[in-house]
Amino acid sequence: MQRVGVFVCWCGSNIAGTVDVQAVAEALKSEPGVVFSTDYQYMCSQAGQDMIKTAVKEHNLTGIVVCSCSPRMHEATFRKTAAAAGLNPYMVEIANIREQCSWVHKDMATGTEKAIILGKAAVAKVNLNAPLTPGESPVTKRALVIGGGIAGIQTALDIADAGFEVDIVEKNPTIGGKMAQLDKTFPTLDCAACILTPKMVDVAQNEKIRIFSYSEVTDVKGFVGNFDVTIKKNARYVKEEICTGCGACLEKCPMKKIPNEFNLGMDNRTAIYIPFAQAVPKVATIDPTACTMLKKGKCGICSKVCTAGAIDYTQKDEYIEEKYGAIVVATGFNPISMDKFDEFAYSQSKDVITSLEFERLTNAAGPSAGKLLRPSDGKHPHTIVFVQCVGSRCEACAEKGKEYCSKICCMYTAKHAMLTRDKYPDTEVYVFYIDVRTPGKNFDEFYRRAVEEFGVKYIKGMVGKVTPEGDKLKVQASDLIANKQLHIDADLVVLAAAIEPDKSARPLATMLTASMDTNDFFTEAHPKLRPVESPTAGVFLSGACQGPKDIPETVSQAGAAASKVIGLLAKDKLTGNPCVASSDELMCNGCSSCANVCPYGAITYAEKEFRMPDRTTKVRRVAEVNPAVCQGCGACTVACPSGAMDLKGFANLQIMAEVDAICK
Amino acid sequence: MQVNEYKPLIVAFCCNWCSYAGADLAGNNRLNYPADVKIIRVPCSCRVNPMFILRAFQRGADGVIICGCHPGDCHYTSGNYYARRRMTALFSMLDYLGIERERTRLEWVSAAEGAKFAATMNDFVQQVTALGENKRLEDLRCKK
Amino acid sequence: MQKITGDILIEKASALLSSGTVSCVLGWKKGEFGYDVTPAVFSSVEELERDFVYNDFCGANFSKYLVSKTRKLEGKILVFLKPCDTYSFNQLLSEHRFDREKVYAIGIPCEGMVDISKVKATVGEGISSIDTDGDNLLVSTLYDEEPVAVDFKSVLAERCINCKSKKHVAYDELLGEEGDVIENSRFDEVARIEALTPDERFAFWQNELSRCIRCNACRDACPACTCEKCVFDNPASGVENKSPANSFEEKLFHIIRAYHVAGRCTDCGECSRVCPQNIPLHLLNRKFIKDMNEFYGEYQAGEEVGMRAPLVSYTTEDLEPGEALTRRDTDA
Amino acid sequence: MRKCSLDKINLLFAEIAKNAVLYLPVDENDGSAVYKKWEDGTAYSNALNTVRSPKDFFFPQTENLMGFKTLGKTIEVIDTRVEPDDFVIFGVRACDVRSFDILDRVFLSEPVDSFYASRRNHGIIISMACTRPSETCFCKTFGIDPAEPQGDISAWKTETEVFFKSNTAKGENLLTALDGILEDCDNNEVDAQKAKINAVMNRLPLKNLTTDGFGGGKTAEIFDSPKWEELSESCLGCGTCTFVCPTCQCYDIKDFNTGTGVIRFRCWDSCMYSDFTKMAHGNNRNTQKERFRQRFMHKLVYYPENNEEIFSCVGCGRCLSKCPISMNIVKVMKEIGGNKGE
Repeated sequence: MQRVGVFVCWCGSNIAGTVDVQAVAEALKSEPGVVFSTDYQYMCSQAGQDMIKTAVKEHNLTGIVVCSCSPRMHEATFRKTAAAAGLNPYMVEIANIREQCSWVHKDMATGTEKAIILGKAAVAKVNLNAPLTPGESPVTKRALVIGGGIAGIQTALDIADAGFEVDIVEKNPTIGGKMAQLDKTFPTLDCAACILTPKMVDVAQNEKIRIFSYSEVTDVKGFVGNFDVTIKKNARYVKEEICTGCGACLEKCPMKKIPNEFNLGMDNRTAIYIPFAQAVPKVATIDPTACTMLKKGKCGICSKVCTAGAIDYTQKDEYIEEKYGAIVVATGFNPISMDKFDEFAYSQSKDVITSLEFERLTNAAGPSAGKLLRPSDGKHPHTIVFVQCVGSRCEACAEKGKEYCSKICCMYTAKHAMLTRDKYPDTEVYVFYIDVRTPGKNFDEFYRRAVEEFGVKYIKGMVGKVTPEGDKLKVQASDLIANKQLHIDADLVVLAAAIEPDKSARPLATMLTASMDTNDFFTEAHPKLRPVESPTAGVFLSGACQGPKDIPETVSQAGAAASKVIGLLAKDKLTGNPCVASSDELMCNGCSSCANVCPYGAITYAEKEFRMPDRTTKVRRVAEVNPAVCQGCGACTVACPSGAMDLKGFANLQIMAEVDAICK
Repeated sequence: MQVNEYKPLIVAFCCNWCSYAGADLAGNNRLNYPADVKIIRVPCSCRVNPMFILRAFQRGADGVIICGCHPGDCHYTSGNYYARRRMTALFSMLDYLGIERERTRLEWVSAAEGAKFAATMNDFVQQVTALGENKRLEDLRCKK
Repeated sequence: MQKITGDILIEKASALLSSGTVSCVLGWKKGEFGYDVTPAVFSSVEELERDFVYNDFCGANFSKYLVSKTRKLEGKILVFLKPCDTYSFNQLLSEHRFDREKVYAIGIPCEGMVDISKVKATVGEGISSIDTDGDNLLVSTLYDEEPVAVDFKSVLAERCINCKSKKHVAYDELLGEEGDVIENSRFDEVARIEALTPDERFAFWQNELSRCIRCNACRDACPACTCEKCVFDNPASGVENKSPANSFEEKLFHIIRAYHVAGRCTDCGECSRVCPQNIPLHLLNRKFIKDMNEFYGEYQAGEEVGMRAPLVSYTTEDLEPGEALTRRDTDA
Repeated sequence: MRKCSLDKINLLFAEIAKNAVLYLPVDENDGSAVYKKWEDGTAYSNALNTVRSPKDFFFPQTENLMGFKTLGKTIEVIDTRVEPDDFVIFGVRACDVRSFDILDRVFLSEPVDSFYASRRNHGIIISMACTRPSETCFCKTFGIDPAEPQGDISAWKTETEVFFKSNTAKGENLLTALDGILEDCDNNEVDAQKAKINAVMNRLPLKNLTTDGFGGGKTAEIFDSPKWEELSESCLGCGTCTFVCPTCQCYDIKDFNTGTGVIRFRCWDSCMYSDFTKMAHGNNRNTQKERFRQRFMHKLVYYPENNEEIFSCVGCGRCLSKCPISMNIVKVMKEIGGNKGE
């Protein structure tokens, strides 16, 4: 039996508003083991923590129960407090009387009664707690960044800058990501290429950074500090180290009608291609679905024209195994498909385009060399309609669009509208919106300029239908403020498509055992306090894979993720989670049930000698858990028929004591 | 005046990563559900031993619900898949023994589904309340 | 009636003992009344010739004994395994419970074993001897002038009526002819109970389990229950109990026991054979087997060494518990 | 001697059940018989004996001794004792009746087990002479006459009638109370019945089994016999023999935490169990051989040594028919005692 101290937190009025905290403290006083019980306004404050420390000394406490907010919030805080008071940090249990009590129950009597029961359960558990000491494991001082967009680039540069090796795995032939496709960036209107390409070059030239382009992660094993990752380098049929990126092969390639992904299919590329001039690595790649040599064994022109001799039609996919201490996910986003939005006639008319396509149309390196021309006839559009929130904030139609706000569309639409009016003052520009959301530094000023200085016509309301008619696009819309229907004959309609996480994120999350939300965005360990960490130790989040983000936000998160990685890699040893499984070898049958269900391969078997009570010796096979590999899920504890396997911190007896306390 | 209304006792085992966080989110969003639900935090739904469930019934629980991450989302990759098989087997056995199947439930609640958590608990409490007291798996010695 | 005689087995065992291939023999020893045979360790030809027997009452499954005997006894052990015993044998090997190298397994055919309580229900108490005559048992009693003829098939043990296999899935040597896996209706009774109303099911099991005296015979005879220490015997487990103090504890023990062997139980039927209270315990184990077959695909524990039991594997498409129950309802 | 026609037996039961709870053997579906509470319509079994012995009525498998109620850190002791109702057990066989003498010597000697004593005081035993002994019967080995069962009232059954004779004041009082149904009679039919039984007894396969080689003082002689190893070789260590035995009287005292208190109860224990009499240092009988030996040494050597050479086996044969591996006291007596019982 422990000497337990109970500390009931008011959390201001958050708890005290619906729970009689004094009554809780008083009721728990008479629980077995409890020698001290009190309440205080904010247990997590310095004063509250000091109160715990003093009580530990004065009452010789061996266990602490804090009745407060969720353990997900402050368990770590109070464990530190316990440690500072000279107790083992794992002698602390939290009764969650805020999130799971005071905030969900309205009645004081009900709340108080439940808080007491939750407190009793915590006391019952802490009475069975044992001091735990975390195990140690070494750290591989190298980081892996998955995704080579601006998020991945920034993270990699920052980690490398601190002196650690970084590998970037990018599924496309070049790094750069979505930002490389942009023209100008809001709200400063500097050219995306001008600020991105120097960073790409930095990456290429950094000795600490390796780029695995045209590659993907196929397997992840291990755990924080010790990941074993398999990277598949797709065959690009060009020897990367030899190719100089001269482009001679591109000129001679006879297959010239391949839709160019980089320009979103608005122009063509060759079968052997370099996505864009500033690509990094600047190496050609043969598209095996388009190349006649690879498909039919006929052609081979690129090989003939390549003076460097870089072409290799026999190249095979290569699998590389590497060890990493930390993994950063920077898999980014894509605009959603417009297939389901027939009302905007996207598939019927070439002149209905997405904002990203608009971005390419206005880009000097784009299909129209920066001139804003209609894709259908190459004519100048005189009336342009921008439609916001296409598939965003789409509450009613979850299968069509997304419930969330894509966050970046308001600003880039303002940018597009402003730039159009700036370059082509004779153009009428309409923007249809639900709300204009401009929370960001200089964002609202930017939007106001578009309206006030550049005369963009912002109309609150949604476009109902776009109908191609002759060379016009008939736009039917409603103006909610004027409360009337509008009919606009537009030359070009630009859809601000919602953005969604890249499709590669879901399988990656499974490999990483990192959790995702229902929209396939990676979940952070804590939305406020640990926004760049995944709940899976050693996995960090950078950029739009975690949620819609603009460039400034992405870059700051990228830096934050990098600093977390640096903090991890700077350690020589990691102290693990001590709440791991362990087997009582006297009870263990060696039957392998536990190892069969262990997701981490943490359990091995050994033949051990046992001295029996009758003084004979018997050799038996028993399970052994590697505490550095075990993540403490507890699957093995239930698979074990003899109950030999138990989980520290969540032991059978502890959980049953909680059950008993709750049910009594 | 309110007559002594029957209040069931519900034990909810919630995995730390998704469902417990989902319950926290329900709290954050002030989504009400009956105080009859008492949550026990476990690292993963695969930590829930059938013995814990029987124990809860023995000690007077009227319903037991196990909540874990959605299939595919387990923090430990596969824990909830094992939990699903185990609970399927156990619940089916309890049903075979004539114990009301409505007293047990397995639900997937993600960390983002505070609303689902509250709704699930409201629904489960209602379902168990309709059944009344657990008589078939009770241990009279534990009666108050 | 057994097709193979004890004499053939004695001859075989004697030869292996004499040649030094094995150092002892796990076999059946004759008792007082013809039907009360006891598993025994024979270490000489003389003992074999004097006491070894193989008849219609040799139901005991020797596989489990191998766990303790291979640890305790020196040299190789000869064990005679009936077809159903071989499944337990494999299952124990899958669980690394004994050293295969220390065992010489001889598969022997089995025509089904007799449940003596069925014989007694027919002829009454006072059996003085039992002989065979074709398809009949000839039972002499203290009270009948002439031996009473009892149809062999009518007194077969339940598990043998529903025999799942005459095929040996493991052996070093096979005596007699190899049989086949049998189409059987062993799940019919489970299905019948499933089709009852919950109240009827509850009443059925309440009646059955209320007879339990917690002698642990089911557990101690079970070849899947080979735990070094059972959770119910371990005060540190938190669930230890020694007697069924009330109906909850009766259920707890039997649910958990069946759950612990779920996916590992080969359906050998020893639990029901040894229950002094004639509780149909196999219907609990079979329920799990039936469920897992239906939910996760056919699986026969012990069919091969090293198989992954349904509860220690999964697919991402598995049924939810509610779906599983509903599906069973609609199937029924 | 009094008698009652079998036609009227239910009237008799009804009369008894007016003032006491009446238990009697009833047939189960599987052919076995168990003691059940008599209610109108309950049929008396013709089976030789029940699977569980009637010791359960005096020494139940679990029995609450006392309770504690905890409130916070305070403990209150609660008397959980429930005074049993008067009860009558009908149809107890001679062997089982003897078992009460054996249990009495344990539970009623100082210090008296008041729980047991109370049940003994409240219970009346109506025995029943055997009509069809089984091959597993060997009560004669222990000097028990199945034709002359003891108890508060002895009874004999023929094809048409049941005969009663009281042996104790309790028994006589009950028979007197049943005067309206019973009629007086002579001993002739009972004597004829006894003769029939004795004739069968001489044909039983175990008729010649003796206790030679056992009894007080034999410890040194047989304790180290190599036969124990052989006999116990296949013992599963289950408690079947113990729990069906009418004379096994070992129990364990355990506490059950109810969440709001503790119930202290006793429950049957078996010397065959590996944790039997486990102490702080561990177990004093570490192998199944030692545990197996203990059971038979107790019945055949230790108990007689302390109880005027009375063996604590009554030859009821339950362990012979119920042991999962058919190992039993007869096989032990034959192997160790050196008499073949032929």
